[in-house]
Formats: sequence, structure tokens, C-alpha cells
Amino acid sequence: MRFLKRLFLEFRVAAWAYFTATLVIVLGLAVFSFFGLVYSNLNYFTQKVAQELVLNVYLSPRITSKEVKKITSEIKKEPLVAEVRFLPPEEVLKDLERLFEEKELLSGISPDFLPPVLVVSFKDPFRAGKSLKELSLRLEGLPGVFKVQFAQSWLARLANLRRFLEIISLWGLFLVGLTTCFIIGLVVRFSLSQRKEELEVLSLVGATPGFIQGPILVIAVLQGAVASFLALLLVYIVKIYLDRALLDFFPGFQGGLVFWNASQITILISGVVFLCVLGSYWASRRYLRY
Amino acid sequence: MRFLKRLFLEFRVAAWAYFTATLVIVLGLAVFSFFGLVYSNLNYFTQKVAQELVLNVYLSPRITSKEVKKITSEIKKEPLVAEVRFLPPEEVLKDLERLFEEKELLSGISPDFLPPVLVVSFKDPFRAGKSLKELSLRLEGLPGVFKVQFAQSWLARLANLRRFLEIISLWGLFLVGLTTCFIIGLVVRFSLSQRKEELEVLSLVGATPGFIQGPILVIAVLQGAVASFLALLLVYIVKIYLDRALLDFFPGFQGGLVFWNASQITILISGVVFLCVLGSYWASRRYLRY
Amino acid sequence: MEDILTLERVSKVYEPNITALDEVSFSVKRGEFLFITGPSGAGKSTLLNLIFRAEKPTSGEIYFEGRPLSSLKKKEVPFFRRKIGFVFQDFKLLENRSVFENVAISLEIQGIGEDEIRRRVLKILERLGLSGKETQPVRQLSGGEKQRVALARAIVNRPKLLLADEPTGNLDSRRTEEVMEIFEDLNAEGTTIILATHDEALYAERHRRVLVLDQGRLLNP
Amino acid sequence: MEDILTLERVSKVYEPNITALDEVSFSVKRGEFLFITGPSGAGKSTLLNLIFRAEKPTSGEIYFEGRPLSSLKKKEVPFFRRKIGFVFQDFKLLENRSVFENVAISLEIQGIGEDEIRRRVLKILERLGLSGKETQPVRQLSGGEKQRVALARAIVNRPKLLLADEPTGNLDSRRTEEVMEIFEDLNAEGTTIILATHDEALYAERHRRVLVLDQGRLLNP
Ligand SMILES: Nc1ncnc2c1ncn2[C@@H]1O[C@H](COP(=O)(O)OP(=O)(O)OP(=O)(O)O)[C@@H](O)[C@H]1O
Ligand SMILES: Nc1ncnc2c1ncn2[C@@H]1O[C@H](COP(=O)(O)OP(=O)(O)OP(=O)(O)O)[C@@H](O)[C@H]1O
Ligand SMILES: [Mg+2]
Ligand SMILES: [Mg+2]
Repeated sequence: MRFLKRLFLEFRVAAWAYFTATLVIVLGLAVFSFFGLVYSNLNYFTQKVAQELVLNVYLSPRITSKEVKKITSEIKKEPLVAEVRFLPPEEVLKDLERLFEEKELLSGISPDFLPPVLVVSFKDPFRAGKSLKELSLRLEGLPGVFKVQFAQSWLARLANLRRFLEIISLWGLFLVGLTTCFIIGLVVRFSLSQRKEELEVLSLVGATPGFIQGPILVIAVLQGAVASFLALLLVYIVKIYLDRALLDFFPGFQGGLVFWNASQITILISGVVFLCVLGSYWASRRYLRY
Repeated sequence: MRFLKRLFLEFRVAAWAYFTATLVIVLGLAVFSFFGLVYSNLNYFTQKVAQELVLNVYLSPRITSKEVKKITSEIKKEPLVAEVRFLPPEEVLKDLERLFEEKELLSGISPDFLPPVLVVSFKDPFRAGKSLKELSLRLEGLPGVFKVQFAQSWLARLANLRRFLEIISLWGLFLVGLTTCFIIGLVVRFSLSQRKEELEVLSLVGATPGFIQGPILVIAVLQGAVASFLALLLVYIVKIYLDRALLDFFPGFQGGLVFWNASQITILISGVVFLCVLGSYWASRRYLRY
Repeated sequence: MEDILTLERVSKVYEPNITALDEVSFSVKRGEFLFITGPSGAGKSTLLNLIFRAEKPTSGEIYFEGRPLSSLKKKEVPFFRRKIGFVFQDFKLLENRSVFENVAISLEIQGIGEDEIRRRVLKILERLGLSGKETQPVRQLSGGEKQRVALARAIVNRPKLLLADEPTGNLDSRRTEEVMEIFEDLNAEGTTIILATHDEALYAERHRRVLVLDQGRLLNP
Repeated sequence: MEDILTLERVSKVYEPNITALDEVSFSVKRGEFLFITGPSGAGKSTLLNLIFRAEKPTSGEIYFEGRPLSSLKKKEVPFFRRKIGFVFQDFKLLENRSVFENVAISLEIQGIGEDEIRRRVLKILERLGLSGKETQPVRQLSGGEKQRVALARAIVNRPKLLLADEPTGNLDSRRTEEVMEIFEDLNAEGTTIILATHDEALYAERHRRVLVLDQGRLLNP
């Protein structure tokens, strides 16, 4: 009760400083969590695009279905492989026709000339990407396999794009994180330094450090919690907006962007609270005179 | 001379405040210009990737070279078109073979079945993308054109990716820009509010506003210039690092990332200087007592 | 001799209901040495603040050299203040600057040459017993030393009018004597002086005009 | 009666070369009312600061109730200070808080009940003529009013030892009389008082021990 009153007084005396400090923290954090969001979504997005990339294993024409089964189970043993699908020659032709979007172009090709295909998809295309060459060589060695082929150039292109984005986002995240930490610390310090004299006087009239810093630290906790909550709310609103905007560009787009999950949110908020408390503690300690 | 002395004094008295304020501005700005950089590079990068996308105009088999010329000049009239290249049937087959990476697969196809192709590339693929359908319909109407086909799905995918990145970077840039402005203003204000009493006293002993604010504003100019210079330097170092890193992922990558050009740098620096001066002016004005 | 300063029914009310000054009227002749006295909270500092235009009266008018202060534009205020020296009761010094800088500031703002500043500042510091303290930051000074620095700053530019608010409250009797001597000298050279104090010993036996304030009202106009 | 305070060859040197106190030794008996006087800059405030442990001596030792202050741990300092009331020369009040809050603070930190605080604070404010000013922020007070608030804060928790640094410098003679009366009452109730002042009138005719400092040296130990 008594403490609550002092808390209120503490807040009243320095309301402006606390308000602006919180605002700065909100903005800094919003930037930080926004870029965290961008990072995880880029990851997720390129992953999804890459998922569409498959390895085509062309089999010898007129292969027996027993042999096909054997090869299929052979391939399925590979740890990276997610799914293996058999495509008879007729389907291959249809696929080709779809690729060219016009039947007449391929009218000279009969299914007999075409080999059946095993379409192999992967759990993690980017990780697979690195060992794909190796794998395809191994598969080519299997009896009954005629040729292994995959859209390597596209996968490489996408993988590179992803790496590029990853490096950039990580640098960005690092820069923003550093800046945010620094700014939170500094703002907390600046706002307390305006009360240098007050803290000095309190320590001179016999108040214990706990008595003086108690309300300041509790307010720091509130400040950190409120600021990170507001920042996350802000970013969540942006996310909702982006979800809508994305629907326009990706007609097939479903489920929305990935947002921080519960444990990430917990870590973020407690990290900020910790930073605020630590900043307040050090800043206020400087002005005590014992 | 006299003014320089006062400038030095001003700096000496508040060196710590100026130093930390400048540091905060450097970091905020670095984040801002870093994301500006990311934005323009994403733009540039997807543009370049998209440049590889072409429109294939399949012509009727056994078309005369005169007709080809006529169609070519027809297509070249389109304002979006950058280049038109003629591919005889033999080349088309070679292309197909390259696509399948194995001649045997296509052994049943003879060049006679294949039409010659005009490969059309565009100046701005993304802008072209929107009117590509329209254009392909128009081209199909031309006499001697058999079929117009393009890798629409990939272009669309890339275009969408680009839009996605664009929206995200623009939001990010907006958020970071807002935060940076706000933080610069606040930090300048905080660092001056520590000197409230000094400014008050000076105005009480008969100093003119110009006398009091002169050194403060000049230092604000220096502060803004130094801070934005350091921020740009920091980002430039990051860029150099990224250039190196990118070489590993994009073996064909050349010329490095796009950096701000001279006029952008000028705008950035003068904007920051302006912000610092304005912030200092308003903050110091509050404490004058006339 | 003409009046350098005239107050006409000047009142100052602090919101919501503190009447610090209540219809005070008096005139000060050029070259006069006037004492203002009264108990704590009587309104002495408020009166000096109004004359200095650090604050504005709620009603009434103050004329300095015949000109009403309410007609002063913001731009003119600093130039008006340069004609007046003010020893503030709470000193209002630049705590982080040296003694020399604090005194020099009131000359610097007028663009006086460095050598001239040096000469005048050192002379006045010596006279106030502050020699050897020139480079010490004011925050490290004792109470009485601060008071003397404030005094030095107020008189170093030889103002026409000197307002001194309790200028000897932190000084021992010998220093007080010295300071009063300086005031007498300045007055003899033509400076008008208004000195607010609660210390009767200061104006006793001096045969100067003494205004007595009580609860914002002038007891002997 | 035993000594509450003993100083043994206490010196304080401010870097680089200001000797504020030079080997000062004396004892104060419990219940004594001691005056310390000396010209401006003699070291009076420094001496009180050292006793209060606001600063540490360069050499020498101070004993409070037989215990050397140098043996105090940081954690113990606030509890040590609660036994001592200090009227600072520059008041050291919380400028943005009300008069009531400023005085109440020294009781609040000891966890005294609200009603008790209210009763004691209002009583002391009334005795010092500050009734009606309770809710006013200190920054709006006159110099003398601030001094009385500082005084109220120092004595409201009935300290064993009261250090008063120039406690009447901003007060008129009637208020000074009242304050001295309060000091005499406190002293009669058992509070030890050390009062630093340059005002001879304060200790004249009081027949108390007077220590005279000059340039950091005790002239009459
Ligand atoms: N800014 C303010 N707001 C409200 N009240 C004020 C303000 N400044 C002064 N007062 C009140 O006006 C009255 C007169 O104050 P003033 O400082 O003029 O007294 P003074 O005669 O100088 O007293 P002292 O001898 O103690 O310095 C006091 O009661 C004070 O509390
Ligand atoms: N922090 C400090 N750093 C350097 N010198 C100091 C510091 N504090 C005080 N002094 C010097 O020590 C000397 C004694 O100061 P002190 O404040 O004790 O004097 P005092 O007796 O209280 O004088 P007054 O009556 O004017 O208040 C002075 O010359 C002062 O300039
Ligand atoms: Mg006053
Ligand atoms: Mg002193």
C-alpha cells in the first residue's frame, strides 16, 4: 500500500521522462521485432518455394514394376528424401505438354520414346541442395536408372537468394539489436540523470539504496513490459496489414505470415525488462552518495 | 577566433552528452541507411534475375526469312522490348537438349518438327510482366506466329517475391526512419535538458539568444555531419563485407552491391544535420528566459 | 535628480492565491542607495525579479529610465538586462564553469576584448578575496565564496542599476564590511543600488532610505 | 558525560592543493551545544560534511559514539545518517516535491506510520511558520522559507546529533530568534548540536563553547 503510493509518486514526478523513454523503447523494439519477423518469414518463404523443386529420376524405358519398387525403396532410404512418386511415360508426356503449353509442339514424340520418371521431393531442399549432386550420382549408379536430372540452376538461384537475404537480415537484426540495447540503456540513463539531485538528496537523508531504487526498478519492470507489449502489438498490426497485402500478390497465399511464437515473445519481453532494470539499476546507483 | 574558443568550451562542458548523443545518432542512422541499402539492392537484384526471363515466340515451321524480319521489326516497335533474337529449329532442339541435359531423351524429335523461335527480352521485366499477357495475345495475332509462350509462372513468382520484399523493406524503412528521427530529436533534447540551468543563467545575465544558441547550433551541425558520416562509413564497411560474402554464393556475382549515390548521401547528411539543428534549436529555446 | 525607476501599483499574484506583492508603488532616484527589508516571505526577491524582468507583474507598471517595461520586446530584454546587475539570492552561477568564466561571462556577451576582460575580472576577484580561485569550478566553492562570485559577476560590467538580493547572507562580518564598502564606492561612482536584506545591521547607521515590506505590502512608501 | 563525537587530527585536502581542513582534533560531549565559526572558506562546511560522512577525510579519524567512521560499511551508512540531522548550507531539498513531502521523507525512510508522520510534520511546520505552505513545491519558496524547510527536515526525526550549517543565513532577526529557541529546546531534550555560522550575534551571550576555524586550522581547540 505504502509502496504503491511511493510508486505512484515516483511516476508522477518523472512522468514525462518515463513516457518518452518508453516511447523510444517501443519504437526501437518495434524495429527490432519487425526485422526478426522479416527474417523468419524470408526463411519460411524461400523454404516453401524450394519445396516445389524436385529431383527427376528417369528410368530405363520398359522397366518392370518390380524393379521400380526396388529403386523406390532404395531412394526412400535416403534421410533427406520426403516423398517418391512414380510417373509413367504417358504422364511424362503430359507434363512435357504442360511445360510447352501446346500439344502440337510435341506431336512428334510418342510415349514409347519417353522413359518413366520417379519424382523425388525433399524434406529440406536447401540442406538437400548441398548434397544433391552427390545423391544424384549415387542414384545414377542404381541398375534401371537411366538419368537423374533436377532443376539445379533454379534451386541454386533460390538458395543463393536465400543466403543473401539471410546474411542481410542477420546483419540487420544484429545492428538493430545492438542499437536497441544501446538506446534503451542510454534513454534509461538520460531520464534518470535528470533526477541526479533527487537521488543524491535521498541518499543523504538516510534512505537505503533499496528504498530509493525500489520504485525505480519496479517502474523499470513495468516500463520494459509495457514497451515490449506495445512494440509487439505494433508489429502485429503491421503483420495483419501485410497478410492482407500479400493476399493480393500471392493468390495462393494462405495462413498469413509467421509471427513470434509464445516462447520467443516471452524471451523478448523478459530480455527487455532485464535490460530496463539493469539500466535503471546502474544509472541510479551512480547518483547515490554513500 | 573568439567564437571558436566558445565552441570549444561548449563542447568541453558537455562533451559526454555530445559524445553519447552522437553515438546514438550514428547507430540509428546506420540502421536506417543499412535498410535503405537492402531495399535498393533487393530491387536491383530481383531486377537482374528477372532480366533473364524471355518471351518465346514460336513461328510457323518453314517460315521465310523475310517474314521473320517483318515480325521482328513489328515486335521491336513495342516500347517494352529490349532485344529480339532469332533461333533456328536446330538451336531450339539444342536448347531443349540443354534443358533435359541428355540428348537421348529427345532422340525421337527431329528439327523438322520444331518451329523456329524469336526470343524477346525486355527492358523492365516487372513492368513488362503486367502487360505481357496482352502483348503475347497481340503477337499471336501476327501472321506467321504459331505460338507465344513465356515462363509466366517463374516471372510471377519472382515478381511476387519482389513485391513482398519491397513492401517489407518499405515498411521497415518507414519504421526505422520514424524511429531515427524521433530518437535524434529526443537525444538532442535530453542532452540539452541536462544543461537547463546553464541556459537559464546565461539568458538572465543578458546574453542574446544568438550568443547562447550559436555554439549549440554549430555543434549540432558538426554532430549531424559527423554522425551521418560515421553511420555511412559503418554501413560501407558492412557493404564491403557483404560484397565478399556474396562472391561465395553467387560465383557469377560482379561489381558489388549498390551503395548510396552522391546525391542520396548529400540528402541524407543534410537531412540529419537539419534534424539535429532543429532539435537543438527547439530544445535550447525552451530554457531561455526572456 | 530624475527617477531611474518608478513602480506604479505593482502586484504579483502566484496562482492560485499567493499575493507576493500587493500594489507596491515607489520611485528610485538616479544614484540612490535604497534598502528593502522585511521578514522572510515578504516579497523582496519577487520585487527585484519584477524590476529585472525575470518575471512580469500581474498588474501595475514598472518604468526604467522612463520607459515602461511592458513595452519591452523580447529581443530587447537581454540589452535591458545588461544595464542592470543582479546578485541573486541563490547565486544562479554556472556550477561547472570556473570562477573566472562565471565573472567574465557578463563582459563576454557584450563583445569586450579579451585583455580588457582579463584585467577587469582579475581586479574584481582580488578585491573580493577570490584570488587564487580563478580556475576552480564554482561547484567546489564554499557558500560565501559563491556569493562573492555572484557579486563579482553583477558588478564587473559597471551596471547603471545594481539589484542585490541578500548579498551578504553567507559572509562573515569582515567580508560583509568589505562588500558594503564596495557598494558605497560603486554608489559614489554613480551606480544606483537597491539592496534587499533582512539584516538590520546592514542599513542601521547608514542613513539611507529603507523600504519595509510585509506580506507584499509596503509599510513606508 | 561521555563523548558522542571525537575528531583526531582530521585533514581534508582537495586535489591538487586545497587544504580545507588541517589536522583538526576536538571532542563533543553528549548533550553539548557547540558553535563552529570562522571566516568564509575556513572549512566549516567541510568539517560538518566529514562528520556526516558525506565525504571522507584525507587523513585522521572521526569517532561517533566511540566507533570510527572509517569502519562503517557502505550498507551501514544510511542507518548512521538517520541518527544525525543535517541542515545543509545549500538546503539540498527536493525542488519538485511539496514542503510536506520534503519534511516527511526523513520519517518515511524509517517506516513510521502515516498518521504519525502527518502529526509530527504538521507540528514542526507550524512551529517554523510554514503552515499553509504544505502543498507548495519547494522550488516556489522564498530563500528563508527553503531554509526553514531544510531545518524542519533535519529535526523532525529527533536526531541524536544535529549538524546545522549556517541555518539562519536567510532569516530575519525574529525568525532567527525563534529558530535558536527551537535549538535550545532540542538541546534541552538531549540533542547534541553543532552549529556552523559566521554570525557572531548567534553565539554571543549564549555562553556555549565556540570553536574558531581559520584556513582549515582550529584556533582554540
Ligand atoms: N513561483 C512562485 N510560485 C508561488 N509562490 C511563490 C513563487 N515565488 C515566490 N512565491 C511566494 O511568494 C512569497 C514572497 O516570496 P519572496 O521570494 O519574494 O520572499 P522574500 O521576501 O525574498 O523572502 P526571503 O527573505 O525568505 O528570501 C513567498 O511566500 C513565496 O512562497
Ligand atoms: N569539492 C571541493 N573541491 C575543491 N575545493 C573545495 C571543495 N569543497 C570545498 N573546497 C574548498 O575548501 C575550502 C573550505 O570550504 P568550506 O565550504 O568548508 O568553507 P566554509 O567554512 O563552509 O565557508 P562558508 O562560510 O563560505 O560557507 C574553500 O576554500 C573551498 O573553496
Ligand atoms: Mg528572497
Ligand atoms: Mg560553508
